[in-house]
Amino acid sequence: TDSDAPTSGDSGDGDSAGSADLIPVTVGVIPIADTAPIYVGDDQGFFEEEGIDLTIETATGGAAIVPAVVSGDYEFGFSNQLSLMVAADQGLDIKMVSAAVATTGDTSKDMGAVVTKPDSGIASPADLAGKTVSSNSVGNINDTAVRSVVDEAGADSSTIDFVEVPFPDAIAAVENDQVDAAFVVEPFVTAATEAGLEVVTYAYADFDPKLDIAAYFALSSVDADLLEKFQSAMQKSLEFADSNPDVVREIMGTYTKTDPAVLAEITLPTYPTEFDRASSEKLAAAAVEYGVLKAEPDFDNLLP
Amino acid sequence: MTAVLNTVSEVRRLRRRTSSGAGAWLGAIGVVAFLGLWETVSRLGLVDTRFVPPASEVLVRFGQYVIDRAFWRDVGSTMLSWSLGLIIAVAAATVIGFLIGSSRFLERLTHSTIEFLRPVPSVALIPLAVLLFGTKIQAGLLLIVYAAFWQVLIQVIYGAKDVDPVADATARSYGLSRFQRIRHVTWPTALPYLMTGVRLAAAVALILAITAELIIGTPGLGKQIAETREGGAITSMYALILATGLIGVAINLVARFIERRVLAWHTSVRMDVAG
Amino acid sequence: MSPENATTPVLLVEGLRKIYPAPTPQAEAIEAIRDLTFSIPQGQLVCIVGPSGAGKTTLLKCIAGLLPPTAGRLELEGKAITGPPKTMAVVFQEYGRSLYPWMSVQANVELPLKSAGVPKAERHQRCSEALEAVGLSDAADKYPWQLSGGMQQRVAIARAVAYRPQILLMDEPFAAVDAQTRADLEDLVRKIWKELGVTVLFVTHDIDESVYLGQRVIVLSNRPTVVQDDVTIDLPDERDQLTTRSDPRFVELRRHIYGEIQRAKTNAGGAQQPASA
Amino acid sequence: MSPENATTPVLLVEGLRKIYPAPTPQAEAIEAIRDLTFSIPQGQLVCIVGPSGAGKTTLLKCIAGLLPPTAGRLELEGKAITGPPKTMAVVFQEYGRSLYPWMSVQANVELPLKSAGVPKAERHQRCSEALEAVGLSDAADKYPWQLSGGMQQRVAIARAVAYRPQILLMDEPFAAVDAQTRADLEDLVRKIWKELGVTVLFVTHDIDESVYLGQRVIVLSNRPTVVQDDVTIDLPDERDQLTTRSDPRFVELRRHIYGEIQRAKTNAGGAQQPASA
Amino acid sequence: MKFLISLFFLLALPIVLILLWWISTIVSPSFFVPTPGELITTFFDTWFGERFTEDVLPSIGRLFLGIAGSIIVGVGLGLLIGSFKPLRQLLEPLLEFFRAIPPPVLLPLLMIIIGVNWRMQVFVIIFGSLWPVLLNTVEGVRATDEVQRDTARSYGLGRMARLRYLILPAAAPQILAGIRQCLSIALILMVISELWYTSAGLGFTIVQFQRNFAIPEMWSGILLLGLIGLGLAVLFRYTERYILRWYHGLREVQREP
Ligand SMILES: Nc1ncnc2c1ncn2[C@@H]1O[C@H](COP(=O)(O)OP(=O)(O)OP(=O)(O)O)[C@@H](O)[C@H]1O
Ligand SMILES: Nc1ncnc2c1ncn2[C@@H]1O[C@H](COP(=O)(O)OP(=O)(O)OP(=O)(O)O)[C@@H](O)[C@H]1O
Ligand SMILES: [Mg+2]
Ligand SMILES: [Mg+2]
Repeated sequence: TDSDAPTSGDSGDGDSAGSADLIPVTVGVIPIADTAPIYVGDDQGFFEEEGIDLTIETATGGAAIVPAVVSGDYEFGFSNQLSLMVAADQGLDIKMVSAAVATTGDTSKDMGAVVTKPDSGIASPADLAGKTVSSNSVGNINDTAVRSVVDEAGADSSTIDFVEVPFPDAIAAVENDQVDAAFVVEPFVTAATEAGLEVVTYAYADFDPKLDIAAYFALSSVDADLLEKFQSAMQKSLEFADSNPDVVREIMGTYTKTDPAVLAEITLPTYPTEFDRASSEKLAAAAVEYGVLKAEPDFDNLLP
Repeated sequence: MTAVLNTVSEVRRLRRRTSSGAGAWLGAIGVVAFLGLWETVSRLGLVDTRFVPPASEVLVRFGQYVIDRAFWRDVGSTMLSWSLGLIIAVAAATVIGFLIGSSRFLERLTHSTIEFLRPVPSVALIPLAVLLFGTKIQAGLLLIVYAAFWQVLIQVIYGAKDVDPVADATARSYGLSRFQRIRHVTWPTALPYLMTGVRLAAAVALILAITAELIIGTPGLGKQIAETREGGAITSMYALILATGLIGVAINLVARFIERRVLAWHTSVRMDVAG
Repeated sequence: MSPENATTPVLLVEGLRKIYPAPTPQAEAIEAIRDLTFSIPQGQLVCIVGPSGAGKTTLLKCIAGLLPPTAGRLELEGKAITGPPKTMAVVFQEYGRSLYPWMSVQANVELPLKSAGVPKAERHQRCSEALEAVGLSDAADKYPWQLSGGMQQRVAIARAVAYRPQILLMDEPFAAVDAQTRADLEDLVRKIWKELGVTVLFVTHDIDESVYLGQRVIVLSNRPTVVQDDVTIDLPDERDQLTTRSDPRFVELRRHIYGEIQRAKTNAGGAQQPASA
Repeated sequence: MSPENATTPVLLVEGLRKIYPAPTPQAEAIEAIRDLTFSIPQGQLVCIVGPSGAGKTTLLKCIAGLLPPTAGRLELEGKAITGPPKTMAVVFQEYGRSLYPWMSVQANVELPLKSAGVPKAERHQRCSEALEAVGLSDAADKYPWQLSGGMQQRVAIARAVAYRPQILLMDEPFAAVDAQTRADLEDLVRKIWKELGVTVLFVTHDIDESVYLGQRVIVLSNRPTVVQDDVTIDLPDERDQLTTRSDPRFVELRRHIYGEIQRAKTNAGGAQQPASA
Repeated sequence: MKFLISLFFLLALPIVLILLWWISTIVSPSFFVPTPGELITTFFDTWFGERFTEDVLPSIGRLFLGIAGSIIVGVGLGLLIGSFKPLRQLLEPLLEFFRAIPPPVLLPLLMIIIGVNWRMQVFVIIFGSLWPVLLNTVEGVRATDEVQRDTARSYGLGRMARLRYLILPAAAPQILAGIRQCLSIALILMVISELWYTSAGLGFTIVQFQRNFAIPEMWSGILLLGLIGLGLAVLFRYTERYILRWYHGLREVQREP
């Protein structure tokens, strides 16, 4: 009857027991599809191979992960790229250490999309002008991407009213006319299309087909040796995950509560091994334009 | 002789009536009525069942949880941080509350600070908590203690001020020391207030325990709720919320039980027995 | 001596029994009243005396409809008493707690009138008359906790007087006032009783007072309580603090009742039926 | 008649004045005591009488160190009274509120002893003796709110008795008990006074009682309060409810004090200096 | 003189605490804890401008609506539940059930039922801050003195009169204790109600700062919350003094000299 077996937190314990010479490393992540590679890598033993005894801690957002990394409680953390740029902008001494997840680049099938009701009269990004659009957080990568796409389509994105609605509630918000459109990510993109909603734009892919969405980060002062080990383990994990989608779907069943039937359907992101600096710069420029970021970051220091 | 026998049986009858569980039945009726309403609303399609599943489905899911060991492990960790946080908050608030409540000087001195600190939302303290304690149980505890502490403190201060002047004069005239007066006069007077404070704090502590798990991600019911939500498993989420509420009900039962013990002399409890 | 039932009884107490239930499972229930039977005709002034703890207050509370009796019948004007009757006023033994500390003396006295819908002007009128009668005209604006014990008790009396009830229950109403005031208040009660024709039930510890005031004195036994004696006070209706109290019949009645109470103290209900002198 | 200062005064009251401050800015301050001066020698039994609202309770509270006087000097054994003295016990007029509803009768009586560090066995012993003396042996396990008014008052008395103070202040302690019990309690107070040599200050409304009990009766005037009269009770020390009360001197003293109180009611401080009979 | 004393009591402890905080920031500086000076300058820069009318004022408006709602519902329901034992037995488990549910998890449900608008936020405030008022009212009503109750009944006071003249004033000290609790909880819930489903407001702004690591700005928001709380408390103290003047008179006469 132990169906909800401990999914995280102690997931590293099982295979690392007894290996005393391993370096204990804690990584704070958000338990979503984007972080599947690290679970896969742990499962495949990539971290152990590098001499790392990995512990994965989960949190629901950056609010808890960043301070935990800053205080030294976690060695590494997972966060979306724009948040990290903002943090660095505010003077936090952190740097990105590994790529994590990127858009598929497919503008007709991606893991993040703006959805709306079929009869809403919103057929293209330009129609979003003057509408209420939800996103899980405002002043971040999602609304920046959406605004940029709208502006590129020739409409004025400053007329959009962005409202914060958590992804799980977004479909209900659209269906109940609380918002005109919603930006959601998987598994809710699949759920939305199944519920009869229509996709207006796959905003990430439309913004930049190589856009890095999130990254692993650490304090700038992180031990160089450890950093190298982590990076190479992550490298292997990302590669493996990118080429074995079935393993990814399977492992997601262990650390999320998503229905396996839905998991089989969802669009998986790309798991790149390298950052795409051009896309990051484009994102930073857009963020500065929309006032999310004060100045473009020094990518030489921020990126690995 | 018959009169005496009569009395004895009468006394027994009276005793039995007062300890009968009519209250529990009424409470059960209330709960059943609520579940019925929920089921009806959901079945009639007044709300979308995808977002608000019918009570029966949630109950079935809840039933599955009940026989699931992992569920109990989560309940266990939530209850652990809950009880630790509550105990710390109540103990600290009681001691400080009595000190403040029985001295006009201290009360005036601390008033502005208390009123300033009280409305600080625990949620806003999360970065600080994580910074101080990392994501260990202490971080959650800090939030729980911070939120629950004020609830008890205010109640105790008010209770300590409610001492009957004649009762206090009596104690002073018999030369009871300050401590003895607190122990024998102020404490019993403030006890009903404290009990209310504890009941308030118990719920707040539970809410914070769950919220902390939700946001910081320490294991427990809150984390499960967050995960079911993220995963779109709405029925499971409601089953867990149901569990949370039921824990609240259970806590209240315990509180009421304790109250009946320690406040048997108090008008409110006495009237319940008599009426 | 037994009461003359000249007029129809306004109040009937039959086989009254009251057991206070145990407050906690471990405690015992307390049988305050075993078996009381008596009736009071319209307009009578009855004094009730009995040892401390006999159940006088309990009896009054049952009659006032504040406590449900455990057994027995209680009737007011032929109708069973189920709640506090509208036409009744009670002066409680715990006068201090029966005044509301959040209201001025005047507001306390006027409250029952207000709730009975008496117009404001009349309310004021009645209130100041009543306060005048108990000697508290200048305390109208004070709060009860600014008054001395005796003053508080007089406020409670004023409240009952201003209410102009048809039945007046008084539970040791003069316990906290000085001798002189007490005499004045005794005369006040007799005056009100005569002028308004109210039925009065008056609990007292002072035997002289019971004889001086009452047309009839009911003596209760010790707990468990029964009626120990029921004495008709055959003194002339016009009473006066000096002459009445020196009347030989007064002294005789007084001695008789004193003896009865002494007997009552050692005598609990069930042991013996009420006897007459 | 003036008090004989045979022994050194244990209690000195000089120029005592008490004004209750106005509780709200709109209200007025109340001058309860204008000017009181008297002294009490060690081991005297003094009764205080006076009209209702004269300030007797206020005086007692000042002596007990519970209320700060507005002006004047209060000394106990030569030392100024600044707080409740250890060796003093007070029976409050508001007996109901001075008992703690959260404690059984026994716990109420034992509380002061406990705080004084009396060992458990002796505490029990003293408590049951005191309850026995006031006739409440079987109420030890009850709670105050399970008792009748008179019983509550007797618990308060038992508490003071069990404490064995050197000074005993009693504020109308027998107001709620029946005549027979009252007589018993009067004799109890005299017995304790004699056996333990305590100094007793006894406030009462009952003039007979004041004469029967006291060695000396202080009559207070109406508000604002001064000492109206100070009467030495020159009755034999061995007193008895029957013989003492029929003593012609008793009747004479009683009449004298009655007259004084009547005079006191119309006579407020400042208007006239205390006079002796 | 009186004013100076009040001022002393108002400021003494805060000044000591600020000094302690200042010293601690000097001894061990931290990115997440600004210095007092930093905080003060940020405070004025951040809140006095457009933000004040666009974020702060509407939030305070909702806060007041929420407080008013909590008091009305809490006292009203509390009087009913406290007066009728069967009603209390019927509703107690249900109320305890809802009390234990964290308000944030109810948000999705509320979104469907009420919608994404200010009413939903006010509802969240009421839902969270109602309980201290309710519980204290129930307990206060239950604790009404027996003799006082008997007096009212024996004089035939009707239900309304009893409520108005006996039960409400008698329970007032405890009800007011509950209201005092309610004020600060309402403020906390004002923030929580703006965590999601909104794009403006004081709470929203604070969370936005927190998310964007604008730490001094975030603390300045908390400072503002504290000041609002303090303001509410002062308002409340005056109201309470007025409502309970009899009570304070009664208690204070015999307070220690
Ligand atoms: N609330 C109560 N619970 C339990 N027992 C009670 C309660 N009230 C009174 N009693 C008991 O009932 C008996 C009668 O009490 P009651 O108050 O009627 O006496 P009483 O005749 O008024 O006495 P007194 O003259 O001293 O006021 C007493 O033995 C008392 O202990
Ligand atoms: N707490 C108080 N605040 C204001 N005035 C008070 C207070 N207590 C008593 N007084 C006033 O002081 C005066 C004396 O009161 P006190 O209680 O001393 O009288 P008393 O002699 O004990 O009367 P009684 O015999 O009726 O008990 C009264 O006029 C009363 O109104
Ligand atoms: Mg009585
Ligand atoms: Mg007095």
